[in-house]
Amino acid sequence: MATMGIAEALREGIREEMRRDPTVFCIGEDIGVKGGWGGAFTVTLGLVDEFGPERILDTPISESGFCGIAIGAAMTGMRPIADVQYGDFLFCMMDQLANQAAKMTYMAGGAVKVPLVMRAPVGSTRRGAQHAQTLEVFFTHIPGLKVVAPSTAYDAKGLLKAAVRDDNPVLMFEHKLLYGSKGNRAEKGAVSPIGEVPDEDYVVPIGKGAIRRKGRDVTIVGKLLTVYRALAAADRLAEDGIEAEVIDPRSLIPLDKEMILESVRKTHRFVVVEEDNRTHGWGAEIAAMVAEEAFWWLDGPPVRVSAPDTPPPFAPNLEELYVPSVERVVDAVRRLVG
Amino acid sequence: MATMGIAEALREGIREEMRRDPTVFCIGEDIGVKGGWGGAFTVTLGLVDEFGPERILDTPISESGFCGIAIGAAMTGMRPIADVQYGDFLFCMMDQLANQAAKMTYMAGGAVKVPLVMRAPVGSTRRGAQHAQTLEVFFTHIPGLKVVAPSTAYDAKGLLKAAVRDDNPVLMFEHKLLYGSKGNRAEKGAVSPIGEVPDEDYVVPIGKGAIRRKGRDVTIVGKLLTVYRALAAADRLAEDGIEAEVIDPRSLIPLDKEMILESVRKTHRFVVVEEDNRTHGWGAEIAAMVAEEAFWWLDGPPVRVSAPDTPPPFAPNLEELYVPSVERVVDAVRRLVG
Amino acid sequence: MNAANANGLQSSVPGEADLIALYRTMLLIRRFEERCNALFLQGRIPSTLHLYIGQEAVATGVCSALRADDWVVGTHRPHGHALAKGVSPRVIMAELMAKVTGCCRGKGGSMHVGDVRKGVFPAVAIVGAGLPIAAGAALSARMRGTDQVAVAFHGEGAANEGDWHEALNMAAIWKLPVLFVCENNLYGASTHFSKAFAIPRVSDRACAYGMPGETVDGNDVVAVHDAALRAVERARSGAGPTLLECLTYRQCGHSRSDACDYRPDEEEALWKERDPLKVAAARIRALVPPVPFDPSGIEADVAAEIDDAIAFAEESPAPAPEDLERHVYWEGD
Amino acid sequence: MNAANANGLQSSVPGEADLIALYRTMLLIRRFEERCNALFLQGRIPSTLHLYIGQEAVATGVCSALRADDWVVGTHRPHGHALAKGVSPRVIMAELMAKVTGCCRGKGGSMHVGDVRKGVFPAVAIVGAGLPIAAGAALSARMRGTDQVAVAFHGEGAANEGDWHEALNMAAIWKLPVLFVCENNLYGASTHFSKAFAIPRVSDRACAYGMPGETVDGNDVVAVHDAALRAVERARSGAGPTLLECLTYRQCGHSRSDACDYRPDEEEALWKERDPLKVAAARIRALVPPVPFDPSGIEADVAAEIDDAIAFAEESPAPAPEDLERHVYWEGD
Ligand SMILES: Cc1ncc(C[n+]2csc(CCOP(=O)(O)OP(=O)(O)O)c2C)c(N)n1
Ligand SMILES: Cc1ncc(C[n+]2csc(CCOP(=O)(O)OP(=O)(O)O)c2C)c(N)n1
Ligand SMILES: [Mg+2]
Ligand SMILES: [Mg+2]
Repeated sequence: MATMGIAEALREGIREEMRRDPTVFCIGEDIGVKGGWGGAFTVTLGLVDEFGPERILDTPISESGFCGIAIGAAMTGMRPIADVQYGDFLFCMMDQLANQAAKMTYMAGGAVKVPLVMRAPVGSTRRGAQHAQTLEVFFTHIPGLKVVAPSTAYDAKGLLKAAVRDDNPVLMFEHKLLYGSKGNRAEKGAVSPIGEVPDEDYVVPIGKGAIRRKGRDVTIVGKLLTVYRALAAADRLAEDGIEAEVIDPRSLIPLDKEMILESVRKTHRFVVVEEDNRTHGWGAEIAAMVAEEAFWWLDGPPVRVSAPDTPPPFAPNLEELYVPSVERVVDAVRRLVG
Repeated sequence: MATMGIAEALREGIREEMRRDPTVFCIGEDIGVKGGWGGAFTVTLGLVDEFGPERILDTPISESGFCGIAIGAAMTGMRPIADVQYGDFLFCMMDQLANQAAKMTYMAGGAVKVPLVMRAPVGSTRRGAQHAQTLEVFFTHIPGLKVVAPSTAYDAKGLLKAAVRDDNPVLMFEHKLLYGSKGNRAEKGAVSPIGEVPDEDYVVPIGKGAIRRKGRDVTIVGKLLTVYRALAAADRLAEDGIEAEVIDPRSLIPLDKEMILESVRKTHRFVVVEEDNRTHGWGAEIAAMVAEEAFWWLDGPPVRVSAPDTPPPFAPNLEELYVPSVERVVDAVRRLVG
Repeated sequence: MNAANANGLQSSVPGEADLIALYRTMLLIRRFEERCNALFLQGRIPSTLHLYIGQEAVATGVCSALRADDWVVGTHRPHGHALAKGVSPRVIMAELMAKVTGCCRGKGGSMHVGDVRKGVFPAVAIVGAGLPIAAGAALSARMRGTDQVAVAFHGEGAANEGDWHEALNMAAIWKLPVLFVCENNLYGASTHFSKAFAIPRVSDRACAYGMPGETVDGNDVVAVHDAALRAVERARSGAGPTLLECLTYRQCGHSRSDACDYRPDEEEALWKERDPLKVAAARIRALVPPVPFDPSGIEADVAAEIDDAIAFAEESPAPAPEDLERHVYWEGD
Repeated sequence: MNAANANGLQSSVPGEADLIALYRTMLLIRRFEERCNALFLQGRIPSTLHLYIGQEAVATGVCSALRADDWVVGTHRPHGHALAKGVSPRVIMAELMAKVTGCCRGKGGSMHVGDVRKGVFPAVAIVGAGLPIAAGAALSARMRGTDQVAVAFHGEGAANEGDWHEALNMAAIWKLPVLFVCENNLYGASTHFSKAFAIPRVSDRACAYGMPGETVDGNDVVAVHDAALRAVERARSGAGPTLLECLTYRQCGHSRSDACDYRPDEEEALWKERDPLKVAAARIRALVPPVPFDPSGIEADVAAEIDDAIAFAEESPAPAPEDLERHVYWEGD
């Protein structure tokens, strides 16, 4: 059992999978340059020393191209782990992800597989409109993709391994403020959820959520950073005797619906917290699903706490208003329960 | 008053706007070639004869590039109307739409505008996974864009004109089965909603929905093709004495929420019908919004009728199961009302 | 059955048997497409069709330079690529007719035909998007230590897509074993080459990537084969990719509903004169010593093969309703 | 205040006053960036910074060949572009400090500085995406019948993006009045040029589009200016776009947290020797007849201008909470 942050846990997960399976390799920009950074957030730092530049493959700045290359490699016996420096750049490879990777198995009638892992950092960190989006929902709506979003070091490593071993394209979203990257690549305002990670091989199965806190009065679903906001809110609410159950789905597609529904059937109240824009955000589906499938158990409307419908602003004081705060979660629950 | 289909109505709308305002121009692939098709669905047919190849500008096959070019032109005094041959190709220009066009005004603190119209055909028409998607929700979730989806000739022309005159990027989604394109570019299985279109100048304001049928028992929201499925279902339900109110929002962003909520407060029951995949589809937001804002008025869960979570299949028999049928709408309402 | 299909032709001075095999493959494609068109007009094939008629020498010439385990990525116009690489007309026809016996179980359709057992990816109908995928297959071949080669067929129109550029560059810097075969048929949909390019040849763009570029007569199957063979050998030996431009012509409309009013009649006539089947026949007749060439036996043979394919497709069932929600994810081999 | 900023320099044999004006602009950029860095380290500028230090001759040389009403699109490293085109240091500094008086009301930040009143678009931080936008501005100029020219600054790394390719091609076929100015600073983030290109010069890619390509010493402001002026004249006259590669070097890290351990010390030393300010000073001193050149007056002047900008920014308020939800859509001039 070692104690580490998410960046390190991912790195160890990648290292173990690459040792285990020679078809696993990494591809992306600035991931393996000697003296470089190991990607934008240190995840692949040092791996090139063990695996060499062929398996930690630095690309030119060509997102769509290297995504397509990863797809072609995945269809012919390799298991690429690709990444983008910022999730925002996934839009540059959107056709390859949405029209190629996701649909290839279906449109071939099941004759091919695309075991591709694509990693992408999300979240607002004072970099403004083009480097701070939270864009999971663009990918949870693409049949054929799986989507995971680990919020702890344990889950990060376990989901990474599960993703590498999955025979379908899996997108992994990581939050910039949760990496726990060290040294001069640490992020201001980070949460750094340092956690214990087993030394032995394990996977976190894709599709299983986690109850981060038990409670009887309200179900709060969050993901990535908002799991921590929800937990902090739950602590605060507990002071008033309101016991919140906090669920971290970990996998967004497939979603552990049953875990959420079971909780709602117990608490009768539902709040989803996300950093993304509200309208047509990720939370819309969760709220709609709860409304549709647990309608008769609900004692009040399903409530969404989210960012407003604006691009991420640069100014720190605006960004603080943009990302759902602990207070906003507390207020939403109070209004619902009160 | 002339009678025409949507392709023709759009053509006339473009023609009038181009006559009225010399800064309006069209840009896209195969839109102005002499002897060609006027775009994939005849919308710009013949316009090059009146306006010449500079204002009906054919591009190479470079979606991201010509979208960026349209953005640059829009920021410097022009009003481009761009199109893609199939909505599916919007993914090829996703960065330009999502990261550039949509965010430019915001990230400039309001100092620039991007009066761009982007037109895209959607809907399943036996062309398989890469030419048949219904992908409005990818764009209704991008703050800074407006999104419209006309289902009648009147609305198509009126919304096109409103879009051209709007100072923001507006995406217009058009359904392949509703164009009413003639001759050898007609589509099999088309609905062809021929309708009356005034000769004099008019706009359909962006943000205003339309009640297509009055009813007291259930509110059905559809868009594009599913408006017609909903109307047919309403006819069938009326035979059993169930009176459905059918709402066509016409504008998806901004949405005429009040029209939907008012209807639900009257009918107490809500169904949304869409051709897109269910999970995180467009209907999720509508259902979540209704659940959140009209919870206490609802007599049953908000219900979604949609395509399953698969890419569009090619086989016609599968496609028929994919696109929500009149029967599926009828059944959903019966289960809800019964 | 078919030597050119079996990817066995490795010589660059083809003899009579080789030429006849090439001719047969081209004829198979031609007749197959003609029948497709008729079936489409009769409503027995749904949707739309992009026919390969006129371009048969390209797929045939290139695939005859490949091994069975090499990879090919086709386009929205993929029947010819698939047939030339040895995919059975049966499974293609069944796919076009939306039958469960089709190479994509009827779920892909014309624009996605392929058969990985024959080294043919599901075709990619997003213009340009197939190139990085082919480069990825080439990267994979090198990483797995095989000496397979990958081919990305594409139209000249695709050469203006961003993916084209990114794929060529990465293939070049990594010296990937891939051929970028540009079928310059003068039009991208209705748009003439000269409207979309400010240069006379697509192959001139090879200089931007430090890779060899070559332009050949795409209606001469031997010229295509020879150039492809050189490029394949180059790729297999580790020397890197090649951009091979084949000048050819789409004799039919772009897709099902296209009357081609944007093309001058003389141009069409000129290219029909240079029909690849005629060129190949002339090649055979010009062999030394001279060979009497009567294609009627091949015609009959090819017709029988296509009849069989159509019968197979007609008799096959449509996918079951449950098929709709299957294969979104991989279900195993 | 500043001749080079005022975009007035049109001669290709600059005299003393011109050279001094160019020098002043470059010094303004240099000192501005140095102060930014210090403010960042003190925590008075949030977020991250991509400094332009070492590349001043490019923006300065190019913008001095432009008119005030010409357009410029910058990158993630845009301060130099904006300053050279005449954007006030005040509004840039205020933007970096996230103040409502910033050129983007504090909502854009370092990576999006621009000021359309000075012909500078909000900078585009998606690598490569600015090129089509600049081409669009050029198309617009022609359609509106002005003779404005647009410039797309970009790093050499951007030349491997699909947008780069698509933009160059369309600009070429339509002969748009646009300059593609490639600042080849040898690295895209940590990736050396030679890892990302299989050719020696980015300008070699011009051949793919039938446009002129030229490589100049990007640390010599006069060389840059001269080449830019020729390209601008070409563009303005309707003869079309140019790809202008300027060889230069990023003297600092890629962004705030980069120690540049991937670069050899000797390489850094070599390029510091060729510092653009030194080169410009030498140019001035080499004038005939010789000019005694003492930059201390300019230093003081520039320092005062930056002090003023910092004071302005420090005194300015942060955006109000209501600003968060404003400007998602256009609110009027
Ligand atoms: C990204 C994308 N843009 C547009 C289209 C529509 N489209 C299909 S084929 C075609 C023309 C392709 O031209 P070319 O690459 O020369 O191939 P050809 O059809 O001539 O074989 C177009 C524009 C598409 N399928 N994908
Ligand atoms: C599409 C995209 N990919 C990656 C990045 C991350 N990134 C920012 S700057 C940069 C390097 C750019 O290199 P170059 O174009 O040479 O410009 P330079 O930084 O050297 O000025 C990278 C990879 C980005 N901003 N956008
Ligand atoms: Mg073509
Ligand atoms: Mg660079």
